[in-house]
Amino acid sequence: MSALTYGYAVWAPIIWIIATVVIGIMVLIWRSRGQKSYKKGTAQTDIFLSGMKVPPEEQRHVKAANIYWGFFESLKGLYNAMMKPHTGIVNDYIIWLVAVSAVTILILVLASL
Amino acid sequence: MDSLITHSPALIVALPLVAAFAIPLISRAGYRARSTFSLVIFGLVTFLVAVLAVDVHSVGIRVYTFGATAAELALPGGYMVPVRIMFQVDGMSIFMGIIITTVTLAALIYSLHFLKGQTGQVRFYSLMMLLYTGMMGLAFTGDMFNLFVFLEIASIAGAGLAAYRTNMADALEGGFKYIVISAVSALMVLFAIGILYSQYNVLSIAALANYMQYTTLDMIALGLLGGAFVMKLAGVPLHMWAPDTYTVAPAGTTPMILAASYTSMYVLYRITFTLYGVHIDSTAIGWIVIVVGVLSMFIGVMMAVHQTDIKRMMAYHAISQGGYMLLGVGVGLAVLANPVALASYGRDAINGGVFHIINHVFYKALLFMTAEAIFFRIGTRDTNKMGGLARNMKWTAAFYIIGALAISGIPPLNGFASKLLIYETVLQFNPVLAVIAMFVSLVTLASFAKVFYSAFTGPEMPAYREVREVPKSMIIGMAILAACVIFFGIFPGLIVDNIVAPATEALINQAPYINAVMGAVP
Amino acid sequence: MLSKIVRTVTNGFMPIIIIFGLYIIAHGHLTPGGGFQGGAVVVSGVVMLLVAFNSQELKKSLRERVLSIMESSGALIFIGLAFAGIGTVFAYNLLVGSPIFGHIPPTGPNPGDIWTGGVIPLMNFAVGLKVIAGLSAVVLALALFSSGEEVEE
Amino acid sequence: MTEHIPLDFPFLAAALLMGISFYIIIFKKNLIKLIMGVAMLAAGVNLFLVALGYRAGGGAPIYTGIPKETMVLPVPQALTLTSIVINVAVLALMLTMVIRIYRHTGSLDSEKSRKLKG
Repeated sequence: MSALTYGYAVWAPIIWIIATVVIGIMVLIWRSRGQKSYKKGTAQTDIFLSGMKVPPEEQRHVKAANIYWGFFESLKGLYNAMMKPHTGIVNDYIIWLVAVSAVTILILVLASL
Repeated sequence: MDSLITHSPALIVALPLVAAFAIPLISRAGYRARSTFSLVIFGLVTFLVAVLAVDVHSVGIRVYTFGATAAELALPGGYMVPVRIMFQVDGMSIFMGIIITTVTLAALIYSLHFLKGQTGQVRFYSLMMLLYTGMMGLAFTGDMFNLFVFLEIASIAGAGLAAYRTNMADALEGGFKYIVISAVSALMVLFAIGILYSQYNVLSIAALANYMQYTTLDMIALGLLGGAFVMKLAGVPLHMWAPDTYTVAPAGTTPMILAASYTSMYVLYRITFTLYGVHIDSTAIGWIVIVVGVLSMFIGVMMAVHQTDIKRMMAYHAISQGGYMLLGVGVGLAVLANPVALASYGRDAINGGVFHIINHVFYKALLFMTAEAIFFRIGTRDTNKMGGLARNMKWTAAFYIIGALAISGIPPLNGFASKLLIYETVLQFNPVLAVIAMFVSLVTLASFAKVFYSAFTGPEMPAYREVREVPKSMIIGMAILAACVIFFGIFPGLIVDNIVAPATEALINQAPYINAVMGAVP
Repeated sequence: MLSKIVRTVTNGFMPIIIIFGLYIIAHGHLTPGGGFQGGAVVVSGVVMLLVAFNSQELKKSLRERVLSIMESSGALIFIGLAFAGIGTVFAYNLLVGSPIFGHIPPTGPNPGDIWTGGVIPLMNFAVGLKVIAGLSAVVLALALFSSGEEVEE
Repeated sequence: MTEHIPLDFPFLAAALLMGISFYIIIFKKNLIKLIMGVAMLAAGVNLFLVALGYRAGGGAPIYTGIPKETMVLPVPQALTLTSIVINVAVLALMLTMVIRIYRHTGSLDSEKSRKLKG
């Protein structure tokens, strides 16, 4: 009943959940057999920043604008091109409506010829 | 009970309308009376929708003729064409009805607490009920002109709600953009209706579909209707109003405006599949829909990952997910004339596209509500200023995770089920499109991870040390949707077989819709 | 506020405009017109008052609270009349043949009998009430807005 | 059925009105002018609908005190009236919003008063 059958395959979430739980338990068991040399509260857990002074906690948070900086930097051309039509001017929205309607009508009429 | 079912299509639209105009009078008795009244009326409407859904599922299409001597009497004796205004409820209509009602219920409960201490609460509830009326009317109507009227009702109410926070300039701007694009596209719809009426002298969708000949004028009408409704459903390149409007709409109403967009998508499907039906060049139109869908997916997600405003990011994701729906249905449309391909993957593609509507509305509504919860507590939407909020807003964070995983298509949540259907079928149609769809899903996950990292995790920010969890009514509103997301994820087969498949059948096969009104007349 | 001549003429014309608007509302089911058109005619009188006097003066006599109640009740009467037919079908015209607006007119051109139409004249009145209240509120609010004042909640 | 519709002046006028109003909506940056454009677009569409309602040789569909003749079906007139009513509401809403936008930003220019973009 819960399974989704289509074409030639089946997606059964309940079986998937059971499998995930079993694998998760196995991973936990495997993990518990690991080395236990990690000690809390010693120098082992301190932050090391190339020997520089570590800033206080509030300033260590990476702001949203800095995340994926490299991704945006490498796709600068695409983003510049994409930002150009997103003017935020309401008149431009109507231009697009007129253009898309006209193109659609043109395609429909041409396709019927 | 029988007469209740018979009259339920009219009551579902009329009761919220009564409520919308009664609320200004009842508000004189105070905040509590108004909230109770809204909830009672809406509970009644929800019950009626459930009853009607069961009935439509078991019996089939239901026709309601206003002002006739009997509700089913679509063609009075001696008439060749229907003259009265009609509601026609088939699988697809009730599918939209279920979506709209669930989202509105959650939004109503969510808004109860948010409104305390705000001015203009009377109008907020009135407009909410009017927006619901407009959307349900769009979903149920069987008459082209009524479609225009309900479209305008939904637009006006939606714009009023979007501009509700009139003390903020950006809210007014978002509302103004919404009403301008709505007004212009609704006028284009009216123009197209005029063109159709001029040729066939009828306004009923079923009668128009019966007489449809697909002349050049019909093509122009289809182009105008298509442009207008793609505008309303925010498909690229007509999507630019959506981030502006979704961003500024106040708590609880953003999901409703989102649902209004997908009601427009429903109307687009109704027009292409039912009104034009077998006459259209389905390959050409299918490819137009696919191109709009792929553009929406790609540009929507690439813009979303760039945003720093949390609701704006989610709005762009709404555009991108809308692309998935258009892609799935477009693939089905492109192979509509090819029975072999339709049976092997076309029907499943439409299933996927339609199933994605309900999934997407639920998890995106949930995400918008979490964003509004953050805004409610810290007063900003800028993710650059957030951090460590999960420490104090545990429920919000949990709901955000559910929504984010669902939208990224992580099993076993509901987004995965519909996206899987779309991937598998599109892969058989054209592998390149499937690869694009999967890439978009990946970027979706990345952008939600970005917001989760910057807003919820991290050290406790000194400014937000005193932030508390949002009030109970907001949590209940979010919990309803989160429960739906998880339930739909675990039992996708149940939903697809009982709700989505009848909707797909209603789209593919236009004959029952026509015959319900025109009778056996060929 | 304009000169005394203008104000006096406005006051004199106002009843005539209201009567004309009500005439259009009442004959909505016979001749072109109806609730919206008649209501708009009445509101054109309100606009005239707005021009002759200023918006602050008019605000004293047209309370926003009263207008809101009028508007809501107009809409509620309209939907209520539609609901009244639900014994048969929603919006069924149940007054046809009854003593109230119940005459059935002959088909084709006729001299016009106001006592026809069933619920339609009543609905016209309800719409008229709503339009008079709603449009007055709109023009008043716009006038108050542009003079820099907020509308009371 | 199309041959019953006379292609004459009203349709050209409607097309002209709609063309002008699209020009206004697209190129005029002043928000009040934009609203005027929307109002003109509505007028154009309404004119189109009313013009559709006329059939050659048809009389106005009013029963009181007219000579006996063939009447046109009054559906397009009803549509036009409804559309006019709706447009009144839309225009009123737009105008209130523009007044508020002007209060907040001090500008009526759709480019200068813009806060949301990208």
